[in-house]
Amino acid sequence: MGSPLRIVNGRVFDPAHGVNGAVQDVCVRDGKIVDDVPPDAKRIDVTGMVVMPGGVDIHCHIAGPKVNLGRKFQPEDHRTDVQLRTKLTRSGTGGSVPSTFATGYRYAAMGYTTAMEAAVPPLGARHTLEELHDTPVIDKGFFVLVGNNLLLYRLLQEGRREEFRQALAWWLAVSKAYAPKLVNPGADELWKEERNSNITGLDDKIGSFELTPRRVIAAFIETANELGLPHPVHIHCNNLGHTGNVATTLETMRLAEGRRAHFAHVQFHSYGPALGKSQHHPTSGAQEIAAFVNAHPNITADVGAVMFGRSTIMTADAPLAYLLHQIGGGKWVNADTENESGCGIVPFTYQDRVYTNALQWAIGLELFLLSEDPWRMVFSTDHPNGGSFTSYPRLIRLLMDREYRKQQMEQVNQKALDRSGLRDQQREYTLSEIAIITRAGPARLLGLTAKGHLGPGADADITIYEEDPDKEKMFSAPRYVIKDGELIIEDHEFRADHEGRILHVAPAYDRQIEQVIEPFFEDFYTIRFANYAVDDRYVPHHQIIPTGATPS
Amino acid sequence: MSLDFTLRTTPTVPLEAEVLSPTRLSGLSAREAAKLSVVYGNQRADLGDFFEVGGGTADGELHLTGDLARVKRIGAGMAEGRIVVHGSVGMHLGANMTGGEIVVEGNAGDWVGPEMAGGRIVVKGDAGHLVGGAPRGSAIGMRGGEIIVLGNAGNEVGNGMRRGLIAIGGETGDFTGVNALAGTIVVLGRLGWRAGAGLRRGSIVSMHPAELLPTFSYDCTYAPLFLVLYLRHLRQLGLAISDPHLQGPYQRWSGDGVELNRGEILLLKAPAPES
Amino acid sequence: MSENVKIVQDATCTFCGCVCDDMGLTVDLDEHKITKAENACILGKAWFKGHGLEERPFALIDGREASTAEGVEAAAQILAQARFPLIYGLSDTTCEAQRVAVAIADMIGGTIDTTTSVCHGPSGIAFQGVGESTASLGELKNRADMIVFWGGNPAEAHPRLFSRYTVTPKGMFTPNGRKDRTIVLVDVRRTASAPAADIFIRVKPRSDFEVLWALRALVKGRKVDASIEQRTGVSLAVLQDLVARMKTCRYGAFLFGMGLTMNRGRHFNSGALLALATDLNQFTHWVAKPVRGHGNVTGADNVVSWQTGFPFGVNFSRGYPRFNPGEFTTVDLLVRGEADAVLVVASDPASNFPKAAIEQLHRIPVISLDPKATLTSQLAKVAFTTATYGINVAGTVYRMDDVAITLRPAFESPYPSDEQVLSAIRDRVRALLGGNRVPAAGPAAAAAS
Amino acid sequence: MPEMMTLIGGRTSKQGTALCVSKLGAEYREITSTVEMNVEDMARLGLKNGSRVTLRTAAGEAVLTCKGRETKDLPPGILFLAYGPLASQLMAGDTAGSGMPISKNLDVEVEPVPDPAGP
Repeated sequence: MGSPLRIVNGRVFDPAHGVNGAVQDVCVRDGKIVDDVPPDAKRIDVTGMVVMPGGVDIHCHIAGPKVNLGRKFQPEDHRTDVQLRTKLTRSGTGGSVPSTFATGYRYAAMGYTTAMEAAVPPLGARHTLEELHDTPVIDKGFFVLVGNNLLLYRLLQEGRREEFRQALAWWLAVSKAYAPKLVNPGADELWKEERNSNITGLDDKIGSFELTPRRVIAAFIETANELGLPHPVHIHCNNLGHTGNVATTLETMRLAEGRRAHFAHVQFHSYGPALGKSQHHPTSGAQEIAAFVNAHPNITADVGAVMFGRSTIMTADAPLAYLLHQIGGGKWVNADTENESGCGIVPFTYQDRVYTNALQWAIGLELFLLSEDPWRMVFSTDHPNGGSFTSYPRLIRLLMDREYRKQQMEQVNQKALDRSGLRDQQREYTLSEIAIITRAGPARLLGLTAKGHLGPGADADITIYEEDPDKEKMFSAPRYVIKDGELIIEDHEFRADHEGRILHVAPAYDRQIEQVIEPFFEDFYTIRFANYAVDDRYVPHHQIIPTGATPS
Repeated sequence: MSLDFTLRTTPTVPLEAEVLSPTRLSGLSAREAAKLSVVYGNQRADLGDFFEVGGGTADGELHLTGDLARVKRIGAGMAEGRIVVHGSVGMHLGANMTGGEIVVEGNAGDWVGPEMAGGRIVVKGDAGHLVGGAPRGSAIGMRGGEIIVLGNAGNEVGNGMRRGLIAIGGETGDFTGVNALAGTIVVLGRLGWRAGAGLRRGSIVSMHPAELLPTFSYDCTYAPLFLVLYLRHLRQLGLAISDPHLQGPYQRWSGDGVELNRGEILLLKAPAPES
Repeated sequence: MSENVKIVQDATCTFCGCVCDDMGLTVDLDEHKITKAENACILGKAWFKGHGLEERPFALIDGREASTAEGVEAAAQILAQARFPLIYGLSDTTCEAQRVAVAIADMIGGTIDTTTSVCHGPSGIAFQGVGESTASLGELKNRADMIVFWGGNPAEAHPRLFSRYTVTPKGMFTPNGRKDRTIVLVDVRRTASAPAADIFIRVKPRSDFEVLWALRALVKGRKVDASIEQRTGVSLAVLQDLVARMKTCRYGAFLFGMGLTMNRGRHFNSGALLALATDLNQFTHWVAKPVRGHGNVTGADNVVSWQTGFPFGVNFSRGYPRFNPGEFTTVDLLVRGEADAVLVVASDPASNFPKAAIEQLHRIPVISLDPKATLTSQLAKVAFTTATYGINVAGTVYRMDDVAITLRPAFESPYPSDEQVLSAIRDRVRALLGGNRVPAAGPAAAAAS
Repeated sequence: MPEMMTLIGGRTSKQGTALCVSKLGAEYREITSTVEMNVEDMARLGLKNGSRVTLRTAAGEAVLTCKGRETKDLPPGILFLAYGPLASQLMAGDTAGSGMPISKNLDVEVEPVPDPAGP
């Protein structure tokens, strides 16, 4: 926890409290932000530096079965980017899918102190928690995949909504997840059972089930809100990556009907119809998506920006990964999880001269620049799908530095720029807005009341940057990083190792529901019902985030 | 005059000495060179702990003497100059090399010229596995330059090769030219099994009959001109190229059928037995 | 048999990679042994019955009895002083122990390798080259209507792979179980698994690659010469029939064994099969899975991968992980006489490695952790007796399909767990080195493996 | 007069159950020192169940006890031996950059050990 600490003379950016660069002290005690500390408390003078809450990543892929396949799969991507062992810290490897230790240390070294793994099948929860345990410094949790769950489909198909709600609560609780996640709802049945086909619209029939994506998504949004979850539901829409998918995305957003719903990596879902002959040359749909989000306070999103260079497509959207494999050739991983999910992995490089890649890059920037409420259109690259989290500082510079953005725009495929609205955007993000989209906003959307701000009672996760006209440089290497009140990085060097907490929910559920679930296990799972729930040994350091209304 | 390194203490565990490269040593005196770091097992050591360093300021030529079979990464990343090894060397000789020349009088370990992009390596003895081969997980092997082995070589010669020339005076192990995209591999001795598996483009040449994969198909018998030029060049480099090799003709087999089918294996047609 | 009996339901068998978690164990707590193992196969029964408590010294140092603490001190001294130490085995212990083993290798700048390098290591290399379409075993139970077993003998090595996961179980889209499936077995000899198959294809030894390559060509609609039969012993007609069935099934699965990996062609044999499965996805859904041998070898792959980025054969001597099979794998490090100390955890290389590797084990200090005496523990300088995972020790293991399962131990053992011994060694080595050994040299040369 | 045959190394369930008892026990030793051979090959070589044969590879040699198998189970020219200390004697150490030594389909020279009793 560290001794009491007073950080003096810093320019503080704490948007949650309307503090916008005011020079004031920040006091820390017992791992929390406090009003004051005794005069003899340790002082750090950060005159002229920028003080912000630790960064919060609302959507990334850093741990679990799919991520580990992505690691094993790509030795060639690790060997040229290594993390050296120090007396204090473990070694590791980087590339687009870093080892667990490299992941934790690199997030911390960038001033991020919380990250959410965005797609884990319940059957992979135990594995994911083991990896997160080996991911140092940061606090972390995961979203559990429920949008292709066959028992939930059965209950929904038979109109057993109360049992559906109980079962969803059960699944969140026994997997120690943070939030429910939907990925290309309905697609897994077509992928696994109907010769690798895919969902094309909200009203497609889901394989042998009398269900459609429309019905499934609406049910999850409604039920997740009833459960009073801190982050009700995290949605990866159908038709990701497909030309003209903006229509599907808007239709899906409308299904929320005023209820809270978060839409993931909307850049990948903002493609307009093709102009002219080539089906492969979509236009930008950023305007429509941004306009809809701006006008609907119940809708929140992260951008999933694309950054040029090496990435790894790593997704529960198996048909999408196969499509990219067919386009690019090269190696491909598919991994089906019984009754729960699919998964696909493909190494991928975004090239600035390629029309589609340049358009994706432009759409990501457009979405940020068109957003009127930074609290609801937050920062992400869907690491590593749109680009590595280590490219965040460059993305921040693209948002804050119009001149730099112009230079970069000259490098990319101009035809693609013509089909986007990026050239019209003169906006530059302020430090306060950056603090919102990278910390305060994600924390608020996740319902993490003790994160993303520097008010009394907040977790003492603090990042201190040296001002620099080059914002990429500034945000790449903070001078100090404090986690739970402990000075982890000082003068850009690790001073201590730290094990962060697992953040998860534990919604109450009626034990009777197990009478419904257990028989399904006997019939269709290959692991015993009694061995399925994850016990507390897998979360030695954890924090349960309370849920509101619990099912009656 | 050249810098001379004579092995004084034989390493008992692997010694990684990428500093043994004209590029790294240029302008250094013998004394300065002896102070350079090498990795001995899991600890740092000085080049001078293992080598007697003589000669004058480097003129771009190094002479290494002794049994260097446990010394890895000699000439790694070298861009110019010359290394002559009077003895045998360990793994990763000339890794990522872009220019210059390495001559080994003895044998070389596995991974000769991994990810090599230019320059020339000549091994007068035998070479190990994966000569000019891609590292695991990568589809990209040798991208340019020449590797000449007068003796035998092991498996996966030219795995994932993209450009350049590999010539083996003796025999090769299995999967010669596996997954190659381009480039030329000439083998004077016999090819091991499954030569050209996954071959996209490029040429694999052998002076002996070989049993090929079911996905290679016979095209014709002819005397390709490009080969004559290559063989003349190789003869100058000390490879035992005979007149029948130059005359041909060669049977051309195209493959790999599971890939683009645009690669070729050329087998010297044995002269009809006199009756 | 005493009255003092305990029943453990839903316990997990860790004998093989099937990791069946439906065991009903009857434990005699006075005799310290398991008297009944409900649902266990012949191997599982032997596993549970064969691991009662044995009277063995806690540790042996140079053959003389010692305490665990004395063993830890001796082991730590060896590892702290070694210049090219190796940690090997790990496939029959918990992930919790495996995590500590990797930590030690990192701390001392050694090499970590697992039994994967001598079982499905080549399949791991193939996976890195071509990828893999795979699935959890429940998908095979629920969906697979065609299953091809290649180069393996599950009837003898993984008996319940047939009955619990693949051939006979009834699933969601396979309500009639066996009747809903076409089962094919490919091998060089007619094994005990043959009777389970509808179609048995005998290939000539060393021709699996040619058969797989011909199948790939046929799937892609390319022509294959009838001479394939001379080379492989399999006629073109048989191959064409197989391809027709594979293209038209609904959900197909390959399950392959070490007949491919331990055979001439090694990773290219596995790679050909993985590529064939990928090719078939143009037509219908296909997956392929290596059938893993040891109870937690899959956990070892996962732990080493998430901690280092690489699955096995990982060297830390330069201060960061490097992967290179053939350079940093156990058989090679021993045969070339490079490893100068070896810590063997729950494995017995002295009884099944190539002669030249075993000879090196006799030359260098060996530390062994094992519940039982083995040829390796007999030649070890320091030999620890440890408790048996799954029977005495709790923790996590991974099934061959990467599904993690928590163990339910049956009874207490007086011996420490592998995790406890390794943790003590790690702490002592850290004290001796004053923290992690600082890197020997920067990543100047990181680019080359 | 020695003959060349192909040796397949492998595992058996008997071996699996035996090693749960002890890898140093008599049963395990017996299983890992018995080579299975086609009955016609045995007859031709004048071998009976229990006869001793020497197997030789480039790597080394081992003396084992034979056990006959019918042609439908084990074709002529093929031998099967469970992994263990004796199989190790016949395995070469080169892994060809893979980490894996070859233990299946080894070329072996088979030579009967003269029966002291003699015919």
